[in-house]
Amino acid sequence: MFLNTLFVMSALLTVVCAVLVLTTKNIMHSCVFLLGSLIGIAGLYATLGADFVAVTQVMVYVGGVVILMLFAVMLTGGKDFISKAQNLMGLAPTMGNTWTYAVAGLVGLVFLLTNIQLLSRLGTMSKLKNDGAFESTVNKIGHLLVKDHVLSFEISSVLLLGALVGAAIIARPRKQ
Amino acid sequence: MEYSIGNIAPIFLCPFFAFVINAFFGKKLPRQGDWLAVLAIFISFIFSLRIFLDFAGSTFATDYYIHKVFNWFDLSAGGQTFKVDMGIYIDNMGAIMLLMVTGVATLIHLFSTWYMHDDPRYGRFFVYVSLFTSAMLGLVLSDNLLSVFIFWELMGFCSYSLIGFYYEKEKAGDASLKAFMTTRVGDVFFLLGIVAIWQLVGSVNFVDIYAAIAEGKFVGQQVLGISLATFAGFCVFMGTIGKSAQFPLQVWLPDAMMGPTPCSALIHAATMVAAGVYLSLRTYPLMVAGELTQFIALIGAITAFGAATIALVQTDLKAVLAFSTISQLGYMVMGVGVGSYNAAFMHLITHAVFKACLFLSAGSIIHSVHEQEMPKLGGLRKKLPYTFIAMMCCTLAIAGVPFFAGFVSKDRILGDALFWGVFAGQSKIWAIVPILGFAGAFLTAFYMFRMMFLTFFGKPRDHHIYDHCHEEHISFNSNVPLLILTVFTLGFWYCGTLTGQSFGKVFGSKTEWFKILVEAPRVERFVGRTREPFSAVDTRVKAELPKAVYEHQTGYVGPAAGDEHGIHKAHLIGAIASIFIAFGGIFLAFLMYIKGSVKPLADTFSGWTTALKNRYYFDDFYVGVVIQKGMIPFNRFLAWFDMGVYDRFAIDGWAKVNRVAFRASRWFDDVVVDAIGVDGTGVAVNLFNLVLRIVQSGKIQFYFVVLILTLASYIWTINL
Amino acid sequence: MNGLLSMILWAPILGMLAVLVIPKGNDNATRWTALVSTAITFALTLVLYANFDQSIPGVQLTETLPWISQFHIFYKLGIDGISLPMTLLNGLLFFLCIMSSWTVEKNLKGYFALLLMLQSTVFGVFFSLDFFLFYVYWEVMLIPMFFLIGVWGGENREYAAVKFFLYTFFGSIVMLVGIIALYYATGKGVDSFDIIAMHGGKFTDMTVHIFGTDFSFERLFFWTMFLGFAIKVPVFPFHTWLPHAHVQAPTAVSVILAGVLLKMGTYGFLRFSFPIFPAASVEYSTIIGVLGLISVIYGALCAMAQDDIKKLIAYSSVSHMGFVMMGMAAMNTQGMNGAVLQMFNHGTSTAMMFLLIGVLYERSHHRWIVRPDGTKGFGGLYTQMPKYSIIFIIGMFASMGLPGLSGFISEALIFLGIYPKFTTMTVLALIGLLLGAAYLLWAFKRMFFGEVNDEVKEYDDMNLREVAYMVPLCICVVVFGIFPSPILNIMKASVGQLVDLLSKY
Amino acid sequence: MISLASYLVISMILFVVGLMVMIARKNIVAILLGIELVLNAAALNFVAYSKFVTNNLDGHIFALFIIVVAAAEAAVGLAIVIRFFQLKETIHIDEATQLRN
Repeated sequence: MFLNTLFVMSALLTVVCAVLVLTTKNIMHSCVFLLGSLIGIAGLYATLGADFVAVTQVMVYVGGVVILMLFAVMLTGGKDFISKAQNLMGLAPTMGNTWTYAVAGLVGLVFLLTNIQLLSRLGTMSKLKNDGAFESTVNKIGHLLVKDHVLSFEISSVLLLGALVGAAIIARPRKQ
Repeated sequence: MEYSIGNIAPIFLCPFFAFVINAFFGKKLPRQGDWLAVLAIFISFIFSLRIFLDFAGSTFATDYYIHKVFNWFDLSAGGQTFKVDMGIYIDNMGAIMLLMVTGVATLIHLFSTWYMHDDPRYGRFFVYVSLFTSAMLGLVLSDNLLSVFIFWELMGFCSYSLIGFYYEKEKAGDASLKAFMTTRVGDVFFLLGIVAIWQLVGSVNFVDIYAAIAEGKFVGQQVLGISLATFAGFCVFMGTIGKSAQFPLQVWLPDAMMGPTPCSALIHAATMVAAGVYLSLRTYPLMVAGELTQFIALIGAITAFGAATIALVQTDLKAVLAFSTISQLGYMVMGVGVGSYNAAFMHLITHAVFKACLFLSAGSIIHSVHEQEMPKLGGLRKKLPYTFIAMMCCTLAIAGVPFFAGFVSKDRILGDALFWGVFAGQSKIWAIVPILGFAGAFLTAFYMFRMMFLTFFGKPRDHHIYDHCHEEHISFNSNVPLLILTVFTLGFWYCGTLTGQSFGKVFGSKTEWFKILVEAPRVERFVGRTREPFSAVDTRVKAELPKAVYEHQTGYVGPAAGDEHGIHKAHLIGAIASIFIAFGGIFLAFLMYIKGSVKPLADTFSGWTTALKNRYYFDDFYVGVVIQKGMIPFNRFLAWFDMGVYDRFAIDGWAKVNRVAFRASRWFDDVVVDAIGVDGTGVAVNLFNLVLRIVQSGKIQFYFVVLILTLASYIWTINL
Repeated sequence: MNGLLSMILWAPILGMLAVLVIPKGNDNATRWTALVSTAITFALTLVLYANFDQSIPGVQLTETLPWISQFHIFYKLGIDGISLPMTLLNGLLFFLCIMSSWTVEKNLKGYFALLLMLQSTVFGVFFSLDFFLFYVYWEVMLIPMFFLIGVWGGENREYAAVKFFLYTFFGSIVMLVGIIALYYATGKGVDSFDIIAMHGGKFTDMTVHIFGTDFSFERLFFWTMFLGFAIKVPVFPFHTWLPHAHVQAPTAVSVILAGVLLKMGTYGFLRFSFPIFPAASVEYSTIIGVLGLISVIYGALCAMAQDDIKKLIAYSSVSHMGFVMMGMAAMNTQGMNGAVLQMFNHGTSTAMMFLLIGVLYERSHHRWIVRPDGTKGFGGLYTQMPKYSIIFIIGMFASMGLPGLSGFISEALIFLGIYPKFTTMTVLALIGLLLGAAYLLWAFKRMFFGEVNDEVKEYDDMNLREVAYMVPLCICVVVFGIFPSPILNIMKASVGQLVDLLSKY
Repeated sequence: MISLASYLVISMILFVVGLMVMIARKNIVAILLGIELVLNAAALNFVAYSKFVTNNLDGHIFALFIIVVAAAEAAVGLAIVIRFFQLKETIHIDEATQLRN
């Protein structure tokens, strides 16, 4: 019962926040709703018994990425952000217009239909083998990371390093 | 009289040679060669007069004709045969027509030497007019529809050139383009009709067509789901609609007044526009076989009435005459439709005479005062007495006042229309035709006298113009042609009696010569006729036989005895009505424009007046909607599609695909096959760049869309 | 007269060599050499006309020499009633084109040499009775054309030249497949490229085995031929190279392109497709007719929208060649004769139009009826250039088919031909006739009527040289409009034979 | 009650919404937000499949890597955004066309 409740709450949070990301008029609000959506996904991970992934999700995304985004938004406020000019949908110029939303809606619809087509073929592929018992995955993941997936692990560490350095170099103001 | 080639061909060839000589050497000849043109047409007139006197003077035989053919070209080869013959065909109607055309043309040529004298392109005017006259005469002499079409188009070309004669004016260009294109719409149908008839009959000779109708070849023939006779008749009649400016192709004639006035008199009043009616008279049996008479009558009635209403509000002298021409042509077409063959042709001739005279009078006025807006004229009676006399007689004629030609012919058309619409026992709905006809006659009388009163009566409204008008003197080339034409506006020339009825005979036994000479061709009499070669000398020996003997020999049966009583009654009613209507119209005009006791109704019916001033919006519709809104944007779209889409994507796109394929195969060659090739990578990068360049718009979101749609289509493809 | 065809064929090549030998700088000598060369060639074609026996339906004056005997390839020339009008046209037009090219400045020697080479190859196409020889000429002809457009053309000449070359080349490659197939099919044992031996529907019952299926030999290779010729004509879906090529090409090349080269496509149908594959031709005549009809109307509609007078005439060529296709599709005496006559008449009238545009272009250096900014490109030309205007009127009315001028007879014959076979299409094609008048007259109105533009005031009327090369065409247009028999008598025996053949299927 | 399909549906909605954000918005940061949503949808799918189908932890590992990559991408992406903003005074996506041609 707890699992079901958690699932429904998380799913609702995820979906509603995601839709709000799409529809809200303010980029700052968008970021905050993204936060909500990501937390919801963390909850979904929890219902799937993926405790480590859920925690990582909260730490990295909520604690890192979204904060980064918020900083970026604040740093790039500029005239687009300040501008009171609004288009037909009442959005700031950078937040899209009827035309882009129409295209997006169309493409989204096409893709949705495609996915539904795929899902409909899922059929009796599997049912939840819910044995009820929950065991922590941290230990197993740790083993897996340093045994089976060690190469990927190393590469991702290099990637992170590269990203760090790269981001620092790119964002550094150049001397004219 | 002998009908050898030497007696007939000069009618056509004299003006033609005048055209050729003037076209090449006109500038070097004295007086720019005008004397040559006048002389040529006068010789034609003499030859035509001989033929006319022979046809009209010998014993009356209505269906005698001269028909000579020669082979134009022959495509027979192998097992195939195909020949195209040309020839000459003269019957009573043709002889009268020849006389009218050459006579009127001679006088107009003479008048032009005065009217056009100061024009910088004096010589060129005569070049065009000579070509036109020869084409018109060629049309009258033609024995088949194909040569009719050839001369018909040549006249169209001359009309085009003469309307655009003052080519410095942008409007002249518009008007000439409009005239040519509008008539061309009808002509294209005409050509289709010719082709359709040719397919069935094997030629488009009048004699063969009549014989085919008599033999019932048209019965049961279908084309595109309708009867062939109807189809062909309709197509040929469309030619008439275009050339004779009938509804709905009437728009070009008023604009055609951009040309010099003598050309308006010759082409757009007397001859070319009448050629349309002439054609429908020639093909009358086809129209009957195709059951088109009601349609023709309706078209004629609508045109006669509609054009008359528009003429009510015109202020330009020539525009009034132009609309009255359309209206009168409508009467002729109506006459064809109601079976009033003889009267329709008589109206063609009488109208040619008085309308040519009216235009020449208008030309005389314009030349004298350099103004053609009626509100600025007035009181010119004293300054231009001879023009006044001529114009007054013609106006009386066109208004349908007894003793004048117009009364005789129009009254007969209206009488026949009345019989046809009311007494002949067909659906009462066709009574609309005589009603429109009589209403139009009333309007005609009214607007013609409005024009007369505004121009010649009252006080001069613009003294500057009035004072600058020269006093008119008798001169052989300015007003003598008018006065000669005026003589022929009297009715007795055509009907033999002063009144058009059976009392007051002038010509003795030859009374009603016109009625006896001209009647609808009786097709059964054309079966089995042999063709005479062109060189044969034909004499009218057969026709010299006394009428009774001739009729006995040839099995002639008089006109079908119809409802004599009904016809007589209709004509009596029609005649009385015509007289009252004519005088009523004149009286109304008198009250409005001389006495001033009745106010013009323009303000009372302002909406109606606006519609009239805009000519019922036909021009706006054709030019503004059909062409500007329809044709041109469509054409632009098509041209853009052709070059911007089809060529760019389908053809050049194909080239691009090929180029990619070439590059790919080169890459394959360099990198895979020739694995050692060190610069294979470079080629690959090039290829990659090339592909990128094609799809790269620089808009990242576009890539998203493409990506997703590609993915979706891929999934759909493999999944379904 | 033996060897006459070879003389006509090689005379321009001799002229070309003479032009090449003249040292650089002697411009007048070059011009006169080229002119004399084409004049001699034209005179020879007239001699050919005098020696031609109009009563023989088949080929005559044939010449045969072995060329590559191992493969039974011959140098075989001959002429009949269908190719003779084209030959006369070719001789005349090149002569006039050299006169019109008097003002060319850029690399004069190369220009005239290429023109003369082009003339020779075009003669070769019309004379060849050996398919291999024909194909060689058909392809070699592209080379001078490519350079003439690509070097002496307008602003966008490379694009136009490459497009012309590739497009036509693509068509002829496909055609080559058909030629090779015919080579192996002819005579059944004796492989040969002899065209006359292939005539007469010898392949009606043959089949070919491709991709595991049996195809009718005729139907399959009719289409490969069709593509090659249809691109050359050009028929509707393959027409887009024409406006580019015409607009970019120099005047003389436009004249040749419209006057002679387009006829090679329709000539190909009459010489190759129809007699070799009569059954398939009859079977697919509806398709040919419909494509012709679409060309007629589509070309006319596109022409009406053009603001560039040369492009307008280019599209009008598409429209008029559509009439030729329709006439051929009729497959009866009237239609076929009309089609061949239209090929000749279109050659003269379009040549007139292009030459006239060239005359104007030399004065104005632009061709806009209406400039892109909406102002009139010309205006009042009638007042400024009366002689020019009169000749323009003759050319224009001939082009739109005014009776009394040459275009009418051929169009009327074509209509008489197609009516029994395709009634509905006749009705629609007449719309094309109407539109034909509309676009020309509308352009004429916008260019010639009205006040004289300031720019136009500086134009001189035509000079003597320009009048001199227009007059022969005017005479052709007028005389053959009134007396078409001289041309029709040449062709009628050959066309009659072809119609007889087709009527058996 | 909770089946594989319910996770897939949520992931699908998330993906489509992210996609629409990417397409509809003209703000580069907003597009990055959309990318995050899409990445998360994918990660969710991995974990769900790992639970219901493969029954091992490979899906979890994958989800972790996705998070890592997303973080790196966000860092670099935002750095670029900031740089772009310094250059152009705007973060409108349609201005970013310098690499074209």
